[in-house]
Amino acid sequence: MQTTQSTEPFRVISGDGSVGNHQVALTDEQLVHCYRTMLTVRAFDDVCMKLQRSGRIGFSVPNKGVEACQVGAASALRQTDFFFPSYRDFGMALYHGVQPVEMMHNMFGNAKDSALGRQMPVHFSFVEPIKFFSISSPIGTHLPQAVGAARAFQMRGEDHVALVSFGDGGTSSLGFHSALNFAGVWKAPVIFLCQNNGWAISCPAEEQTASDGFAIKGQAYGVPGIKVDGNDVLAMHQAVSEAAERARRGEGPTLIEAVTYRMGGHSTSDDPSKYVPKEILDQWAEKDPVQRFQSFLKQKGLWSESLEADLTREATEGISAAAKEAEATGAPGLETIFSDVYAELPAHLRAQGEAAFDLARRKGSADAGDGAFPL
Amino acid sequence: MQTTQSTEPFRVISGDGSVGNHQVALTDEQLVHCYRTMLTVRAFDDVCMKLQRSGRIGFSVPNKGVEACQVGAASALRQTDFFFPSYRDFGMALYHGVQPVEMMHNMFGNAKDSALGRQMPVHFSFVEPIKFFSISSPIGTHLPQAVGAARAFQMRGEDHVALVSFGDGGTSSLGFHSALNFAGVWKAPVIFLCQNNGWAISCPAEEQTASDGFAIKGQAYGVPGIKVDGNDVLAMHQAVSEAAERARRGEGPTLIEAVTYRMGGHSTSDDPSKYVPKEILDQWAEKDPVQRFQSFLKQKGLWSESLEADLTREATEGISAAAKEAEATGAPGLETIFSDVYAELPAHLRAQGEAAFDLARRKGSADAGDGAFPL
Amino acid sequence: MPTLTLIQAVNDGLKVAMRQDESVLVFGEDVGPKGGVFLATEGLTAEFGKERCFDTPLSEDGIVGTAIGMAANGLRPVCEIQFQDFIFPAFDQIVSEAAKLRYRSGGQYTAPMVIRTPYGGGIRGGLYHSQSGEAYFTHTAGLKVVIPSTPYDAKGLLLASIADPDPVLFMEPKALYRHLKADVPEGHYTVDLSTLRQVREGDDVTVFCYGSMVPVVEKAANKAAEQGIHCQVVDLRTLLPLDEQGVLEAARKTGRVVVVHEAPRFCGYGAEISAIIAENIIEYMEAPIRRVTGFDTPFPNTLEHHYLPDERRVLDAIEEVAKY
Amino acid sequence: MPTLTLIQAVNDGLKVAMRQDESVLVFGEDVGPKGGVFLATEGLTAEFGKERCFDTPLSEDGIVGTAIGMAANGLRPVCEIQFQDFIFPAFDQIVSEAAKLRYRSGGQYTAPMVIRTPYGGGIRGGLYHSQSGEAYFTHTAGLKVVIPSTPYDAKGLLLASIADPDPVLFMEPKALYRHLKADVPEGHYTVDLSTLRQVREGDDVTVFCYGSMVPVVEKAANKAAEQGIHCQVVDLRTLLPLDEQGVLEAARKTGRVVVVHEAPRFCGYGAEISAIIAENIIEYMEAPIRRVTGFDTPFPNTLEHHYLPDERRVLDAIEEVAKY
Ligand SMILES: Cc1ncc(C[n+]2csc(CCOP(=O)(O)OP(=O)(O)O)c2C)c(N)n1
Ligand SMILES: Cc1ncc(C[n+]2csc(CCOP(=O)(O)OP(=O)(O)O)c2C)c(N)n1
Ligand SMILES: [Mg+2]
Ligand SMILES: [Mg+2]
Repeated sequence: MQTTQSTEPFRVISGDGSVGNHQVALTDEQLVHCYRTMLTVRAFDDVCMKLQRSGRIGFSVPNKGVEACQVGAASALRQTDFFFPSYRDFGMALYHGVQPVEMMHNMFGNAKDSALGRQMPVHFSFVEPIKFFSISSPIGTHLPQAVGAARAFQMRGEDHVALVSFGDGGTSSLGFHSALNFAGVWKAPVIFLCQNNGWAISCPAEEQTASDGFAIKGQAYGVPGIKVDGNDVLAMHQAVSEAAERARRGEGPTLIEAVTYRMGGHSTSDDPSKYVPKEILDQWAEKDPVQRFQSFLKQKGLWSESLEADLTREATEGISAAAKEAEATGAPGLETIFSDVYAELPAHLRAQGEAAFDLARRKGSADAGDGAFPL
Repeated sequence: MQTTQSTEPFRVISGDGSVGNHQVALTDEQLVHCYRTMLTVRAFDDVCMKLQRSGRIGFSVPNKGVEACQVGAASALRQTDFFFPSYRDFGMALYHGVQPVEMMHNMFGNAKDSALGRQMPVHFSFVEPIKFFSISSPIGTHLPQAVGAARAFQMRGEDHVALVSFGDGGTSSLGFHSALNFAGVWKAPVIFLCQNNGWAISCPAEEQTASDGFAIKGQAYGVPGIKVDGNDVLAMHQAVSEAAERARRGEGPTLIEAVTYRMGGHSTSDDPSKYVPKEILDQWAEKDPVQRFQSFLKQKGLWSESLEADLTREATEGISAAAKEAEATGAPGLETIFSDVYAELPAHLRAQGEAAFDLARRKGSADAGDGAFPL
Repeated sequence: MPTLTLIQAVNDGLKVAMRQDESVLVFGEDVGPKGGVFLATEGLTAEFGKERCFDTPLSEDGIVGTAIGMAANGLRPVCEIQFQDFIFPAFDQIVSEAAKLRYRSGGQYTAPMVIRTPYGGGIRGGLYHSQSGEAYFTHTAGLKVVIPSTPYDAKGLLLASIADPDPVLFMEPKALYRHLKADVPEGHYTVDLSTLRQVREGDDVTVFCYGSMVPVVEKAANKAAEQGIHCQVVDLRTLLPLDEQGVLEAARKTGRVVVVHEAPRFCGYGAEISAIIAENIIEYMEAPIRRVTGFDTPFPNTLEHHYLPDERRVLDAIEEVAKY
Repeated sequence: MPTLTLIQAVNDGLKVAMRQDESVLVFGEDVGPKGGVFLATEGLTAEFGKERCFDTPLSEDGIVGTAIGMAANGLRPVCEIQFQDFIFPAFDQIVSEAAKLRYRSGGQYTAPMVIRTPYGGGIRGGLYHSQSGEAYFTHTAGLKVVIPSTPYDAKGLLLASIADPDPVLFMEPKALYRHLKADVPEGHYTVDLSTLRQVREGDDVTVFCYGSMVPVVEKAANKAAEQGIHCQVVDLRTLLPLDEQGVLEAARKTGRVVVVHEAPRFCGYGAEISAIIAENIIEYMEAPIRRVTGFDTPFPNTLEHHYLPDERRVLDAIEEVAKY
């Protein structure tokens, strides 16, 4: 079970799309849905990139290259499980039926955003149809939270699991250490999904840690670690399925290292050409997860030109329509600055809110400025 | 090199005191000095325990059972190395020539205490004859500090090392995670000495982590981990020597797990009978490190009744005299509350100090109360 | 009615909450079989089993971080930080996460939980077993900060905190743990958060205080009364959200204010009390607003009785303000 | 004399320090080849090599903790925390360790080091890329806290901080990074810590501010002047240790005070300014001491311009205080 950097990651789909002796656990419908979701992630990315470049939203994070991690993992879990995502995981939400327009409301930070425009773009929060925990910027804090949520399932005797996703950089965080340690001791039903995409902004994975890969870190906590090809939807599906089954059986947590590559910049504020070696980028371009999955679907006889055209159109039109709707939706009202700080509005916040409205009446409203995010 | 809980710890001295084929790297004089230091630690402990029970000092921590870890490790390092100790490590200072009276000044928190009575007892700080870094109560914070100090040696091209000592409980701290990780990446000349004494106050090592022992945790950071019999002075000496040589050669850090047992309570405020199983205590009593080392010295022909009597008297008298002197030394002056906050006294602290003196003149001095430490 | 010490009242409050609500659980370092280093959790593992009261590894980040996840998933965790001085590894989880979860998710996710921790001096604990760090937390919107000073309040405020839908930092004055016994009703009752306690009526000087300083201020007020200076003593007991109107009323009544806390003065909690008064009712003030606090230094050990505000220092300030 | 933006001045200051003193080194997340996410450290790795300017793993605890050890062992580390919002994992190292090392060792060990970090809003960074957390640190004895507001001060205060024998938290107003260019002398010079900067003279109202709020206050003061209200504007620039006498003198001069900061009001830094005045010279005050601050909420995103104190809000407070 234990794997190291030197070990080859677990893989199901070969470069040519064949799966050899591997069993495919997903139905045809599910397989197509995986593909649809990957294309939707790409479409969402493209549209957001354009929106950002034209100054209509402030920020986005590219997912090119890491689509299979999100989608393969999501396909292995149930809607009753609890997702603790990072900012590069919204494919998981899309897979389980969150509507693009709900995400777009967040990208525009408008009045219909579930977070009422309080968070930066890509910091989603959903409770339906899956519990997709409110994404936080500080790296690593959500790991112990996922362990706590898992322990709650355990205490109530429910067989749900928590999945928490984070990056190679995230393994250096404090939350990684306490979460893996507590989960190991508690045998909590949690899956730690480390997406090793090669970079933490400009810090390469080799400078992030001197360990022999990331899966091996589980040993420090008595948590089994496995290394998986993160560009392979079916390998991801199988690894997460097995981890989920272990967890549901009460056998505790698993650490999964998904080996993948961030093909774009860290975010719309980043210029990766300053630090990413072009040769390596080219190598990884050949391992594109969407291409690989397409080859597999072809071999399975599930792919056709018309399917591709339909799914692409569906995705692009869906996302564009979502963007249009979100952009047309107004900004949250001034009062949303003051609500949700506590369950009940305390007197001092009421007073501050009233003063803000009063000032706006007397002296006009504040200026929005341009405020582009530099990172 | 890599060892696990299931692996037997590295040992040199057998139960009967023989060393088989092992080379003994220490001179006879050094061996006797090790023994002297162990007896001095015991004498210090005994005297402090009595002082605490009779209310003359507020607090102490028992070292019974863990003397070999401290002394064996210290014997492997030079006076030019940098020690980052925990509160149960003053044997290292004694070994290198720190005088008991300097320690006693700290136990009484008097005017001659190097920390001017600001810290609790057993929180020593020395710069001569070794750099024995100021002990801090928060667990784990000194680990990254040791790595930083090691990096300074590295940058200046000096071949000194830093040794940082901490407990089984300390491995769960944030400092452990960041320190091991940074040290691994930097190949810093630092030795991580984890004294696994079975307990973190009342939490047994098995509930501290689910990993297969503590040495294995090095794997998460690319840091070699070894497991050593912590009740064996010579095994400790050898393990730390080898780690120091690696570090001096530029080959980076080592994690050493010293397997030992805390024979007393966590501190004078703790009642271990509430949670320590008597059978286990009895088993460990048979592995007493001082006895074991005595048996070895006997086999080597270095021990005699008269040596024992001399060393014991020397230790006991030395410590008692130190206690007497420290007790007779006055408390630090009121002004020491305000000094050393910054290199220079800022105006607001000058004003606060003056007001305190003024009030004492006008209304008398503050009451001392009894203030016994409950932990 | 049983008479209990403050720490017994805390222990009783935990038991009442756990008996009443299955989702309440208690964890932290040494809170299980040992019962906590101050015995606040004594007997809980025995009564409720180690599923509901248990020890954790030595990581405050882990303790608070997992508590947030439990709270977000239907439990009511009451975790303990052994000494407030050791809460800082959990600072990020408290300030960035627990306090901001409701806001950042538009109310979709919340963290109803309590973090209990003993704070303050008086036990010769030196730099790291004595601190009063309330001001590190009261600047954090989304958090509630509660400090009881009597056995009755300790239990009632604790039960209110456990029932509260928002995260509460519950700081217990360790100097008062065994200070005295007082009547504490059996079973369940609550003391509303964000309400002040009038400790003593008086028309000459208003003294604001909380936690361990309350008995010190009471003694000073008694001495002042002997000189004919009658103090109104107010125990703030919920520091955040504070009953600001109540503070203003109490201050306005006498026009002479002293604020007392153990923590260092600079940017301490007392500064906010002064500032609220200076911002809203400065025209009623007939004297400087005096603060009696710990010094702006780390917490010393041997000299802690000089560091801590005592009756002497409080009385001196009361006299000064009264005469002004 | 070259004209530089504030961030260029920081970059220049780092280079000057590193050229002058071999023991100065710079590290943090993405500060190496990328030059930092705001480019404050651009060109350092190229000029000084990756031994002296390098990236670290993603751990603020590790960054500050190792810096303390370096400082205690003869180096002069200048580390970067990418956003002040992400400093909290290092809170324990800063507050418990760096700030207390000199005290607890009787001066045997010290931590002369600088932690640089961008703070504040104005970039649509939402909850976690916008905070002004100065008050979390200014309550900590042993630490120095410095916030420049001009290119000249940024370089001069940074060089003074690097030379300082005590740990300095150097907070850079990211909203002003590229706000304007101004004259900055070449080579080495320092601006003394714990000194105030008189931004503007005036006899009617005194406005205290720092960092990103300085230009906002200047604009408001200009508008006020058009109405005949003349403001004395004071840039505090070293928040700890503060030049308290200087603050009192400036406040006494006009008897009308406004304090402005981005951070939330409750227990914010402004409270201390109010409290110092109310404690020492309340008899000179002719109006309430008004605070204009961020709201007592987390930092929003879409509505950040409503959250941040702007000219409008500052002017309103000035008018109110002037008329009182
Ligand atoms: C505690 C903390 N420190 C720094 C940052 C700034 N930051 C944002 S993303 C990032 C890199 C994360 O890398 P990784 O975990 O590998 O995730 P990836 O972006 O590659 O998916 C950094 C340093 C942060 N958000 N939180
Ligand atoms: C951050 C922090 N949390 C809690 C404590 C309280 N505490 C003091 S010692 C200790 C146990 C330490 O156990 P271990 O690391 O095994 O060292 P040992 O005492 O066994 O030598 C605890 C929990 C502390 N000092 N610091
Ligand atoms: Mg990454
Ligand atoms: Mg231990």
